[in-house]
Amino acid sequence: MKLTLDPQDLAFREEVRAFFREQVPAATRRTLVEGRHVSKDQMVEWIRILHAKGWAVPHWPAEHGGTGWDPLRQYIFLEELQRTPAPPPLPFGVNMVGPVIYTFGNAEQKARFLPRIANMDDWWCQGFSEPGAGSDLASLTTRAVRNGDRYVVNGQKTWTTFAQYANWIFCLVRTDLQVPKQRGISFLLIDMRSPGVEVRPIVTIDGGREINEVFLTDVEVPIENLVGEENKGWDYAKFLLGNERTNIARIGISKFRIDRIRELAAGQMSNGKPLLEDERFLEKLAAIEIELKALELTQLRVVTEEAKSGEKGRPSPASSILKIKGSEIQQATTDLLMRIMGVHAMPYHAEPRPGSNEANIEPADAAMVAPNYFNFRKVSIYGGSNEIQKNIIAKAVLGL
Amino acid sequence: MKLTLDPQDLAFREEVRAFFREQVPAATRRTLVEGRHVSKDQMVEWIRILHAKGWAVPHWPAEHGGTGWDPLRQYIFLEELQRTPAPPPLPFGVNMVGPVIYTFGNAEQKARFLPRIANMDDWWCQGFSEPGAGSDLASLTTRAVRNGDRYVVNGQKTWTTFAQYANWIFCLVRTDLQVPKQRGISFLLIDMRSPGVEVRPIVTIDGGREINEVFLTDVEVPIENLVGEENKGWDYAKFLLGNERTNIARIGISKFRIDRIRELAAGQMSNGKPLLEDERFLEKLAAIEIELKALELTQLRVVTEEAKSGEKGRPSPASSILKIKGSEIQQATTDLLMRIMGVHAMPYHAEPRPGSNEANIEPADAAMVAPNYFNFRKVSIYGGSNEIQKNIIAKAVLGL
Amino acid sequence: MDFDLSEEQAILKQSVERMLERHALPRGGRELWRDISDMGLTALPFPENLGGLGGSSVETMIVMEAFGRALVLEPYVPSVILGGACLMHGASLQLRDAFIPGVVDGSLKLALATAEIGSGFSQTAIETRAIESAGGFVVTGRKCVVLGGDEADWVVVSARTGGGAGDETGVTLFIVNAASEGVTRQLYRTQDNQGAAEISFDGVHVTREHIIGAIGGGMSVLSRAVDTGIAALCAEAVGVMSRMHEMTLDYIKQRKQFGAPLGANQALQHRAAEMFIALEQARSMAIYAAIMVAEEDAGNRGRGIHAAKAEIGRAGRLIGEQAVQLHGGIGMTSEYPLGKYYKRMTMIDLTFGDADHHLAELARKGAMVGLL
Amino acid sequence: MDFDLSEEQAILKQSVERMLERHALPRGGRELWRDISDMGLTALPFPENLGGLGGSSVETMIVMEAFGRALVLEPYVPSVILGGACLMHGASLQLRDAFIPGVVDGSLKLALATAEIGSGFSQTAIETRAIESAGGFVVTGRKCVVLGGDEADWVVVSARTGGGAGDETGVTLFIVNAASEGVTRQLYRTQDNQGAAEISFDGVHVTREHIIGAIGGGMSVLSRAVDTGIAALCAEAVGVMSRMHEMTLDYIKQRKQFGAPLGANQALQHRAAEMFIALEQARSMAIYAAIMVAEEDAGNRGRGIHAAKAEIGRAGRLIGEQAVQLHGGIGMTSEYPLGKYYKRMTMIDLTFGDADHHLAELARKGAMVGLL
Repeated sequence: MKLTLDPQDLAFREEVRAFFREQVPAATRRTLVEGRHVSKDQMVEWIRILHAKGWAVPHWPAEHGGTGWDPLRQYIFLEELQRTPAPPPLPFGVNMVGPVIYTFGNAEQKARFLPRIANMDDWWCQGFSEPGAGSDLASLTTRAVRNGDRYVVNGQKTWTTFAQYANWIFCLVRTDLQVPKQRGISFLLIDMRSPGVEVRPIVTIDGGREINEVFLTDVEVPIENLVGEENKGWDYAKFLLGNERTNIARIGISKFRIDRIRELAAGQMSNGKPLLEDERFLEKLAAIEIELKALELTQLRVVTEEAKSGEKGRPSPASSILKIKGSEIQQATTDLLMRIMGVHAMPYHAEPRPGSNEANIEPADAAMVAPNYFNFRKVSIYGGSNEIQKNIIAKAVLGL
Repeated sequence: MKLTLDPQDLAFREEVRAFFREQVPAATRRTLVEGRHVSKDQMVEWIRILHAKGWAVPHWPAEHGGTGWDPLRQYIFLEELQRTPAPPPLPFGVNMVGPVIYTFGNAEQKARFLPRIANMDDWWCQGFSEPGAGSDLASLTTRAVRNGDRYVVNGQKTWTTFAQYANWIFCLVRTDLQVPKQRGISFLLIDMRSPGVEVRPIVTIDGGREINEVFLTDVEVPIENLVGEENKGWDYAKFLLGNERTNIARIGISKFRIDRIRELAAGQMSNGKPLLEDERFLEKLAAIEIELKALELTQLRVVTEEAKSGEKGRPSPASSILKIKGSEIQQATTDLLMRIMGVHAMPYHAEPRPGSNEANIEPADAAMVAPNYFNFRKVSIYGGSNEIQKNIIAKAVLGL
Repeated sequence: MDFDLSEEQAILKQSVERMLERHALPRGGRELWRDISDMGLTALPFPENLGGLGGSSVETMIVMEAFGRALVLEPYVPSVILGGACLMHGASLQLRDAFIPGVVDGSLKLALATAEIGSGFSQTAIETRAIESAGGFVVTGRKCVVLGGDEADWVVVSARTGGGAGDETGVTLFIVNAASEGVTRQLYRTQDNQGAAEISFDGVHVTREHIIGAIGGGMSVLSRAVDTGIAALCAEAVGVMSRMHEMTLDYIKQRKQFGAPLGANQALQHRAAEMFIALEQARSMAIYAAIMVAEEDAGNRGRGIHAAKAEIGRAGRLIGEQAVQLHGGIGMTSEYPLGKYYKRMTMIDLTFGDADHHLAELARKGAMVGLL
Repeated sequence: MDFDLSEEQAILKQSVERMLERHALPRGGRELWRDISDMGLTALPFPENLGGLGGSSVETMIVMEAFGRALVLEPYVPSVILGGACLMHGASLQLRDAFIPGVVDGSLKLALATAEIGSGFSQTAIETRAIESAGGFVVTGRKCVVLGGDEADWVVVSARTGGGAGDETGVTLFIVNAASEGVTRQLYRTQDNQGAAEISFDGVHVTREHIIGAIGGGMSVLSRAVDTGIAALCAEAVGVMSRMHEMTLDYIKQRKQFGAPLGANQALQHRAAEMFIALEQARSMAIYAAIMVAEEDAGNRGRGIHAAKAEIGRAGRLIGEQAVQLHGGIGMTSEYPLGKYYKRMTMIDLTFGDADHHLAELARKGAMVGLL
């Protein structure tokens, strides 16, 4: 056992920390600190800074631009990035479709798509979920019918994050109706500018516009956009969903938010003194910090085991712990952040209209605390709800 | 709506309160305050005091010694009794087998058993549970075979509370193996002094000797000890188990224990001042008190509805709430009581050996706090575990 | 003792529910306010000799639960409950005669302005000051999140006339015309779409006749008004929670996944049962609030209200969060009505102090010893 | 970074486990102590130049987890961990030479006597006094719940030589022969069957040579010893919890009700998953305790230990209570081994302060800002 980081890893952490401190554009960092959404331009600008450094796709194979870092360094990198805070690379390109393409795609697809993902020339979104298929993803009904050198796709995808910014979508589509549901699914890459693709926003309860419905009506997709083999899409999807879980605990984001909680609590008064000196408040904070510290060590145990076993991208089923506890902590921090601000969390701060000179509602720091609290209810729902995760632990880990 | 007690009910409460204050033997009250078990003699003495007042079986029909109180007064009576604290009448006689006998028994059985229950001439215990049948009570296997004017009974009962004191046991026994399990069960009254009845204590984790195994080996039971009809025992058992739930919330006991918590917290020091003045302690106490106040009103809503509908003894399925919350509060209070005493809860205070002049371990008030905490884990298990109660709510109330 | 509605109460409940059904979600706007007034609900808590209906805290509870179920956004609590309580329990006869008829017929709207930046949930840690001046006082300060403050004609505002921040004495209540010189309002909607405002008082002149309660003794009126408002919010919250619970049951019964309704999962069944238990406990505590708000002893009343608000906040959070969780993605969308109820519940928790605040206050005051 | 056992550590773990298997539950008694000593475990945390094995906090963690899984009742923590830490971190060279060899070979047992009636979980709110006298001090006071105090040959006792109740300074540690004149012991077993004693010191004379640490500066030694003891208890608790979790899984897989294993109930599956999560989080915090206990900065070390003990207590309570609940009646019986683990876990929580105490202390010290 070596329970602390090696000097080389400590030095690596200093290096990435310094890089983030110096290179994250101030306005972008400020946007994240205040709990607002970064714009498309901010995101692209930042990813290109990362890419220039060679750090846009650290976990990819070296020949496609990866860094060769072991899982521990990948984890340190992401944690520091989140904690800065800096915008995390969009998972749809770098963690989802990218690895599917370099693992199952053909040479042309690799050459065509991978460099554009790394430099964010393309913005990818994910076309998996459908209105009728929630956790039971394989019951999807979007159809793709082969017609010469194209597929004709009809159906509807939903919960599609940032589809409004995307120019590409990777979709699971049904190509065979005659076989059990998992066996008739294919993995298609679809240009969002194709005729018949329509994006409609879904406004969430926090007033945010992150997610969308995507309607596909007689969309023609060239067969060269099929990844791997027809009807093998479910295998690629499972591979992809396995990757999705690697950074699910979001330790760095929670660390950042705890910093933010301290910052705001220092400025809020309670019974004549700053909230940050109130022992009851500190107890609530400490209870979260303890869980987070435990989760950080749990995460490091998973990561170092992964590094040893060499089974990159195939986290143990125990990583469901990371999802459950990680989401609980994220929800606890957004909740506490809202409660710090008390009644000041109540006003809805509408986006200022262009050209408006309306004053902010004070304190401005309170603007996003309630929307963030509402928005973060999603983290225990998406990517396999916490109930699904407990099913996984019960069956795969505990043998029940 | 009339949200407070009528003057007549308030007067009634004062009357029973005064009676308990004056009539509960001081040593018996002290035994309960300290969380110890009352002895058989103390129990019988107290029930005879109650019986002399005409209050031993208040909920029974008037012809068998009942008081004619409505459910609200019965509730007030029991709550005050528990809060005093005084020993609650043993349920096995007055709430279980008594009502079964006056509802389904024949005239001889009524005349023979009911007066002796009211005066505690008999000590009854319950022979329902078996080692192989937990929550699934109807899968019991104790057999009773008719042989002339007697049944010959073989089998084993378990979790039998106070069997060591009892001279009678009421049992569910299987009299027909050929029918579905609920339809071959009969309800037998068995004299514990019969040859073939053997009682073995089960020591619980708190070191207590409340429960027992009862072995029945070729026990001969006269057929006049069959209640109602042969093979109809399951109906009587369901009736009985419905009655068992009426006072399941134990509001009065929890109120008493909160009084006791305050009493002991006043004497324990924390950071140089009495724990009772420590706001963090008071917050924990207040959180329990709030739940208890809510539960008291929930209980009163159930009780007054029962009083109106006239459906005595058939509480609504929502009474599962009373069981779940009542047990949670009982467990929270025994836990808090233990934590007040801190390290002093750790010594195991063995019962003093007869003639021993060994000194008590100080503080003596701490003697039973850990055993009581351990012992009270049972309240979320017995009488239908809290998991079973949630199943009942989901199905019977929520229609899931 | 009887927890069933009387015949009159049952009729009240039915009429309110029927009236509300005629309005679509979100339930707000001029016409709804007219219907609320026409039905006499604005007259409900006032005594008959002042044109009111003489309703007790029980009638308020019945109406507020219906408002909660229907998600009414109109400023009934700010104007009728909070403004009304200030007038009833502290105002001079002249002020009552001047204001109550307008509140009763709905033509006049009031609001209560107490919170400030830096006051937390305290009513006494305020910096707004009123300085004596010819024939009255001059009020200067800034009030935050004045619910109903956007439409209010008159605003009851708390200001220090003596003592220091946190002192119980030295707080005075003034009723100020929102159109007075020196009053500026920044209007907005809250997260749950109620109308509200930040209100600045910049040397606003108020006559002595517009003081509610004693000079320096405003806290007794204010705490009673706030207690009354909290009791009403508790009942509203029960309406909100009961709808969230119903919607969740409907959803998990009907929505299928892996070939079976979601509600076939025992884990979700138990969650629904836990929500049901929380709902019934909250309902009991809303009843308790209706009992305790009528207590004359301010200490006992306050502790009872703390207990109720703490339980309501706790239950509301559990039910709201689990309702969203059990709905999954659809519960996160603004189009589906659940989210509106969830946001309303969250805002009720934050109004006049959240569950943690009230639990801490109750502890500070010795917890519940000796309470009914 | 590497959380796997090294080869030597794996061998240590295996040997300890094998040795313990040779003893039946409950695992206590003279023979077990001899085996523990013969294996060198009593030598483990001491440096090699004093006859020890030079084990770090990691080796202690490995041994203690095995002790927890096997439910060892022998006074290893009181004598080797607590007594040893007092000697190592505060005693003069003479005292070390005099005592460590006996502790190392198991022939000498120590105990640490700090708690008193009225001290709560505080180490400084003590009333035992030591007054200077010819050539030493005279100690008078009464110590409660001295774990291992029944068999201890020598007792390290904290007493005030200056300052008032609650002061950090003015506490002095003395090592006292349990057979001294004026020492009386009331022996008993704890709820979880450990040996313990109440120990009274009635004018007990102790020489200056038997002071551990500086006069009036005992708290720095004591807090380090207690932190070391807590880290060991955290590891033991993980062993206890892991056995309770395993027993529960075995039981619900095998026990049938209504024609199916209990474990087929999704509600119980989720409960078991929640217990598993708590166990893994607790395991992580036992590792954290092993990291932090080696910190030289007393403030950071203390906060790290507070965090670990709080998490362990919380997880242990959840796992213990739910293990009993999922077992049903059988879990309540003293014959079935689960209850013994549950009681051990509960007592670990109460030893040196329960989860609530450590959370409050951590908060008082500013929570976890700046900790590794």
